[in-house]
Amino acid sequence: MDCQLDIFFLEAVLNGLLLAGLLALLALGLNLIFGVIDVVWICYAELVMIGMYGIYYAHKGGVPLLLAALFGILLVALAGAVLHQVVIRPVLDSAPINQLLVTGGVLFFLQAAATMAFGVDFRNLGIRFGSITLADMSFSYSRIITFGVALAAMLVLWLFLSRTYVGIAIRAIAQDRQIMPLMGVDQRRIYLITSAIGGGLAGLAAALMVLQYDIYPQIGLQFGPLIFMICVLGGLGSLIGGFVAAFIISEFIAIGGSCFATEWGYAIAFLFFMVVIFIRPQGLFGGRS
Amino acid sequence: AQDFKIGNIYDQTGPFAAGGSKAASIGAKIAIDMINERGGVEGHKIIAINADAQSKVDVAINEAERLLNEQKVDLIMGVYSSAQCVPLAAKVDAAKKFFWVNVCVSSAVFKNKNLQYVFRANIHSDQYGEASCSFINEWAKSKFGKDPKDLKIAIIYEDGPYGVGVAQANEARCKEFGMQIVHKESYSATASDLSAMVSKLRRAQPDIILHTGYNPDITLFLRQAKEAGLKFQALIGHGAGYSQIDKLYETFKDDVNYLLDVDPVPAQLLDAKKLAPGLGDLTAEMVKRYKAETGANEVPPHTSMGFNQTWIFLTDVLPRAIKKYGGYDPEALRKAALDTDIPIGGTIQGYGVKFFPPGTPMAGQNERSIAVVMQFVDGKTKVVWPSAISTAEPIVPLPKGHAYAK
Amino acid sequence: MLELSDIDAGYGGFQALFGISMSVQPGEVVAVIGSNGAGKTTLLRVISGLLPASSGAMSMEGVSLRQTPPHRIIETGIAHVPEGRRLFPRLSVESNLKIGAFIPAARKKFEERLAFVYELFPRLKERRAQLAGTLSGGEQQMCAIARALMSGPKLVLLDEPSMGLAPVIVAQVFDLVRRIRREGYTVLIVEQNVRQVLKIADRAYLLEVGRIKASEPAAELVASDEIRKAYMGI
Amino acid sequence: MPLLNVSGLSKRFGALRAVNNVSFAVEEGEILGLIGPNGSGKSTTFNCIAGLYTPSGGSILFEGAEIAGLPANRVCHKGIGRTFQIPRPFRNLTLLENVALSAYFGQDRGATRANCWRFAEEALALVGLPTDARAVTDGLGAAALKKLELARALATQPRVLLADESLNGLDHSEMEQAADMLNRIRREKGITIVWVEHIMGVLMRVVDRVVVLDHGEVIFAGPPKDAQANARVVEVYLGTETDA
Amino acid sequence: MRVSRTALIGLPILIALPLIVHLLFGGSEKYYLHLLIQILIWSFIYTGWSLMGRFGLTSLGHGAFTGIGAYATVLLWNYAGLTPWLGVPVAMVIAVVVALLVGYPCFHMRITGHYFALLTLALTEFIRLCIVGLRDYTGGSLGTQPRRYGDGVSLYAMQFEPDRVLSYYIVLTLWLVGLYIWWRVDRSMDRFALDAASQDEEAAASVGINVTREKLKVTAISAAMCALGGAIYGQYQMYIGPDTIAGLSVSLNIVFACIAGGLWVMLGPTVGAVFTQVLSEVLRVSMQSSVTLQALFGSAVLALDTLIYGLLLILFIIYMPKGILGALLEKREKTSSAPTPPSRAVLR
Ligand SMILES: Nc1ncnc2c1ncn2[C@@H]1O[C@H](COP(=O)(O)OP(=O)(O)OP(=O)(O)O)[C@@H](O)[C@H]1O
Ligand SMILES: Nc1ncnc2c1ncn2[C@@H]1O[C@H](COP(=O)(O)OP(=O)(O)OP(=O)(O)O)[C@@H](O)[C@H]1O
Ligand SMILES: [Mg+2]
Ligand SMILES: [Mg+2]
Repeated sequence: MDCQLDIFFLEAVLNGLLLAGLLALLALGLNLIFGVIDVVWICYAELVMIGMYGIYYAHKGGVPLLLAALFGILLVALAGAVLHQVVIRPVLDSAPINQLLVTGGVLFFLQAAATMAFGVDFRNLGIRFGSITLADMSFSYSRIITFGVALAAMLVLWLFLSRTYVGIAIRAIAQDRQIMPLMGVDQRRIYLITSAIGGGLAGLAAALMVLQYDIYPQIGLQFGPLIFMICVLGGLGSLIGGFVAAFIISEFIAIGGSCFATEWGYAIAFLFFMVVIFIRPQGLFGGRS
Repeated sequence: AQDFKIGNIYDQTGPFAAGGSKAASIGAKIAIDMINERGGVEGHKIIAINADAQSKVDVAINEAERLLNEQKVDLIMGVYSSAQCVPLAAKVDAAKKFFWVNVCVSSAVFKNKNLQYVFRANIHSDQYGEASCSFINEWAKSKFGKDPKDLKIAIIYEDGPYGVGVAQANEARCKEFGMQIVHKESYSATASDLSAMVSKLRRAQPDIILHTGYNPDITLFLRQAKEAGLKFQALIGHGAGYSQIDKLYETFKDDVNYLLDVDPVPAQLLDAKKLAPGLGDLTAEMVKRYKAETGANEVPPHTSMGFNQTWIFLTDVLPRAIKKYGGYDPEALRKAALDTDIPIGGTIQGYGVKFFPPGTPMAGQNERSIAVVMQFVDGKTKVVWPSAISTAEPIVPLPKGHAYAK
Repeated sequence: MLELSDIDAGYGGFQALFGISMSVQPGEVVAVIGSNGAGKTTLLRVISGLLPASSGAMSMEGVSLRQTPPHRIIETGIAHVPEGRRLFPRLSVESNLKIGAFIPAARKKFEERLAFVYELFPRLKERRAQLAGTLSGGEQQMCAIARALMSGPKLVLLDEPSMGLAPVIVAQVFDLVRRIRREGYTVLIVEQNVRQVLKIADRAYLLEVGRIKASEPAAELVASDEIRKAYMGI
Repeated sequence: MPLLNVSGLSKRFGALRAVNNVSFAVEEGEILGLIGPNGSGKSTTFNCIAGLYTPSGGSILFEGAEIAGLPANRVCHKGIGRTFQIPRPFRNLTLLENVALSAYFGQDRGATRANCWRFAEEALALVGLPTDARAVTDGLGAAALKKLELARALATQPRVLLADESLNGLDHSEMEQAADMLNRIRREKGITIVWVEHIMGVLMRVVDRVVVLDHGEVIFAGPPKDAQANARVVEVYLGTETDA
Repeated sequence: MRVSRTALIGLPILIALPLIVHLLFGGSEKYYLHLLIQILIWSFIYTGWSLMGRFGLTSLGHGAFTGIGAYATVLLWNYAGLTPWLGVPVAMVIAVVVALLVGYPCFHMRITGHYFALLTLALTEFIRLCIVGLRDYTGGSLGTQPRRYGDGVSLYAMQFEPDRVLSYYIVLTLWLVGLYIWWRVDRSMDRFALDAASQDEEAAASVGINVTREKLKVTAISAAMCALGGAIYGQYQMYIGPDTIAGLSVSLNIVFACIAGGLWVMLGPTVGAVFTQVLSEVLRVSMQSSVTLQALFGSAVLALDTLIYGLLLILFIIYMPKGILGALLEKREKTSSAPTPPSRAVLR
């Protein structure tokens, strides 16, 4: 163990913070879906992958990056809605585990479909932003942008959920779905909207990730397990919980990674996760069991 | 005459496919096509039965079972991933069937296993350590301006069998030269962030970084290293992701200029004049066909590996088995392989072929295989080590103005 | 105003309502009484569309309700305060009221109605930012009624508004019902607290095991010995 | 010594004091009525005794031994059976299995496998449910579910039965029958009963004593007649004549 | 034990199967026996999982138990020279201990549903990380092999792989043992207790069921079976790797196969194993060799089998939640004499 508390350590810690922004954004959509519809989309990271490919091809096809990003967001929002309509709705009343597994089937499907459609090659937009230097520490713009956008997205989502009629209906439906018709709310429509928003958030994450990561059919493996860990740690369905957990986990990775090896950073984050879950099985901010 | 059936196992899907497995399978296919166009081997037409291992070990095992016992192939060939190679080699050997290894490099496949029916003309992972450390050692004084003992080396690697094997070899060999290993760290190839490692490298300030990885992690590392302002004098990659220079260039453009890579050489980079006659044309034909088939403009080393190994088998081992040992059952093939004696410069990848005999620690491994150090300079790959076959002098340390230059 | 004829309804294989026919006139307060499990809640659920009737006809001001999807029944002017209040516990009072005004017609008048219910229940105005789950029982009932009023209904269905409340609060709740009646709303109320509800109701239906046993002016029921014995525990 | 002695029992949910310093004793062989307005803490008291909730304070002595805080299955083994106010049948099992299971697990190494099926049939017959092995739980009406609750509790061979609103959902004649049944259970099997019920007409006739809860506190304990005459009880629960 | 008609017909067929395979596929029986052996080993493992899964304890952690079984056995043999005859029981004990360590807090805190699934998923990942991290002993992600003991079959080292027919009978026995355990559990009172607990834990506790203990019991049996299955898998394949016998993909395959076959019937997991193994084998082989498809899609067609696999899973869960066998039995029940439902008049 060589934990030197020098500037490089600080840099690692701050980089962990920046990574947390992205992870929090990824967890956000998943938690929204779970909180409202009570379904875990195991294939969430694969939706992100679809978005990344969408943005990649749109941009390569000549669409300006920002427009391509918008296209990606809409694409995944649509994918989210379709996923709900086609796959989730038929199993809404069956055992929760079947809902989890059916999205597992979607995971296989999407990975294979991407392999068939886009091939196995790694793709990259080749866009590079610079970085800023602060007292011998460097932070890349793309990560800072990601962090900022993630924060902004969370703020917008929060405003949406707390200010608009539909947003309040979304929060309400998570607390008591049976009486929603009494409020004049069509549950199916809210579910569709929520799925689309969840998808849209995945699309947004995709738009930020194309700036930093290669695109390939199995990219879900790179993020999927981490996101689930974060969501469970924060308390499935808790937006705040997911946010906080993203920070905790990425700091564990960053600090564990700088004191031991990157390989063990993950293992330590993981061990922490197990311990917390045994003490507080419903997660840090989870209300229900 | 009867057809000779080859069971070709490569990963056509999954993460390894793009890491070179597909390229190798195309190389092998080209070799078989060319032999068949010449009328096969001793009148036997070569039939390739291709199997996709899907980047999974259990699938590879099932495919080997199917090819050997149901398709009745005469031997198993190919295999990209070392994780597949190790169990397959043991299994095929135990079943007394013949396995000609084309791509995977792990030393563990042979080390102390005393395999009888498994042969590999390709290099093994210990040689990566040999190549990169010897290269550094050779140029330490003249280029880096330091005694090898004063050079600071960092070793980073993905924690799979490939990375671990190469890193171990790196560490052992560089230490033998007395170099300082200032940092050694592994990470998962699917890690979503490597910035902590980059920070530690910045703290350790190595002169040279030895890196082994697959694709997503290499791009992630290079990107995060640049963004964090990591500086070094040279970066030596070791095959796999680093051999897909096309892809890296697409992403990083000039930042990957002057990067070094250790691997069996892509045949087209060698100076044909230094090789046995006719090999130059062979290489040219391979390159032509590969480009035609894929539309790529760089031909990765894996293509040469797939092609060359297949070619060696079909033009050296198989004819001898048929002529001298009366057929191509595993026993005949084994004897024929043990007789193989191709001098250095006798194959398109420059190395010769002679297998360690049974009873030796590496029985079945080619003792004349070599890894080379290549450098990517302005869109061209040059061989810079060993000097005997090098085509250019290395440009180290990184010239001023380069993104990673100190 | 509200007309039900020959309504059957149930849960899965189990029939809870048998041939219910009833009506509510504008401006009335109508009570439905009956023992536990008689089907009172079921009746209200059928009217507000939470539970589809299996047969029979149902209309509100001439508009048939059987064809209307559940979430649009509220647009015909029926608001349902469900059994157990069913507020959204982790939403603030004001958000609860806001979702009461979810339908497009109500959104336009949100500010106006909010002012109105705050005037009706000043207590809610004080607590507007508090989470609904932390309100006291009486306040929760106020909030539930206010939420129903936010949609601008003509008919309010109340299911056991005094349930689980201390007697002092029960008195308050019945006072609330009187007040909304004074504001011109028509009320259909289900209550266990027979004694109290018959004091404020004009008419009452007596429901027994899914069938209407009697429909009489409230005063007559109060006088009936049988009713007092069966439902007032005397 | 009373069979069951609750003293100073409290249960808090966050800030809510659902049960607050409640004490009462149950004598062997009696039927005790536990009444009070909705939300006064009756079911919570049951849950504390039966081991589903850990009390926040106080003690519960059964046959002189402390049982507060024991897990539900241990309490059951000691000889306390309970029914749920809202029936909670095991819907994936048949009626007979529901009850046989209770007979088998209800006692600490009591029933043998063969015996438990016999006990189950007896209990089902006692409450008036079919003993047919194929009868399923799905589609049972409210009344049948109440009976099943009772059968399940009886199959565990309890010494004390905690019956939570067992008449709820029954019609008038059924109520009379059920009340008789409770009486019979007490008489023939010697089971002591604590009974929560809102249907006063029936309850008051059957019980020996009542304990009245309000806001989690005991406001009255004594014979039914006296309860009906007690001003406080009438005010918070029974209602006054002048109200009508 | 009443011997059913299925068993009367099925068992002789299974016993004669190597002969049948020999007659049908003379010369290639090794490959077909290999498939059959794999199917039987996995059937045993799946059956072990379904012991828990059928009670709503959807564990994604059984990849850990198979891994522990395989690795402990092999490592004890390779490093301590302990014969698998002792190593396997030790491995099973280790798996059971791990299962109880994780199970106790889970069950005590009433963790079920999504949380239980994701928590056990964490266990799988943890064990896999440990295997990879301890690469000096386990060979890391390269996997490792049991040291061969002599050439060919060895009783002492439990190495029977070279003789396929022998291997077949060994795993057939194993599979029958698995079915017997399933049958015993199915007939026990504990099964009712677990069914009850899966429906309502509090109510179950109130009738005297020690829910935690019941769950731990079945978890222990299930983990032990999976460890045994994993160990036998390792002995048969003569190779174990973190991704082939431990890890998430193993866990997921187990769950999917059980769902596909049917959780609630004895042969369901077996049907699931036959279905998934044959499906993936057939799909892969046919995609690989289909010239038309290759011409249409190029080598991309190779992903088609995973695509179809995923699609079938989705369809199964939506349209056949009781699995293939469950659905078939249900259908047969419907067409044959339906059991008399209780008369509603009585029950009202
Ligand atoms: N969701 C349901 N599923 C099945 N049966 C139900 C359901 N809800 C109610 N029932 C049954 O329908 C019948 C009527 O119930 P309902 O809730 O309408 O009675 P109620 O008169 O409102 O009683 P309470 O005074 O207890 O509120 C009861 O027998 C009840 O058990
Ligand atoms: N698990 C719980 N969490 C929080 N509050 C609870 C819980 N259980 C009961 N309460 C609260 O405790 C109080 C007493 O509830 P309890 O169920 O004991 O009432 P009761 O006397 O049985 O009423 P009823 O006659 O309606 O059955 C109520 O305010 C209830 O909301
Ligand atoms: Mg009701
Ligand atoms: Mg109660």
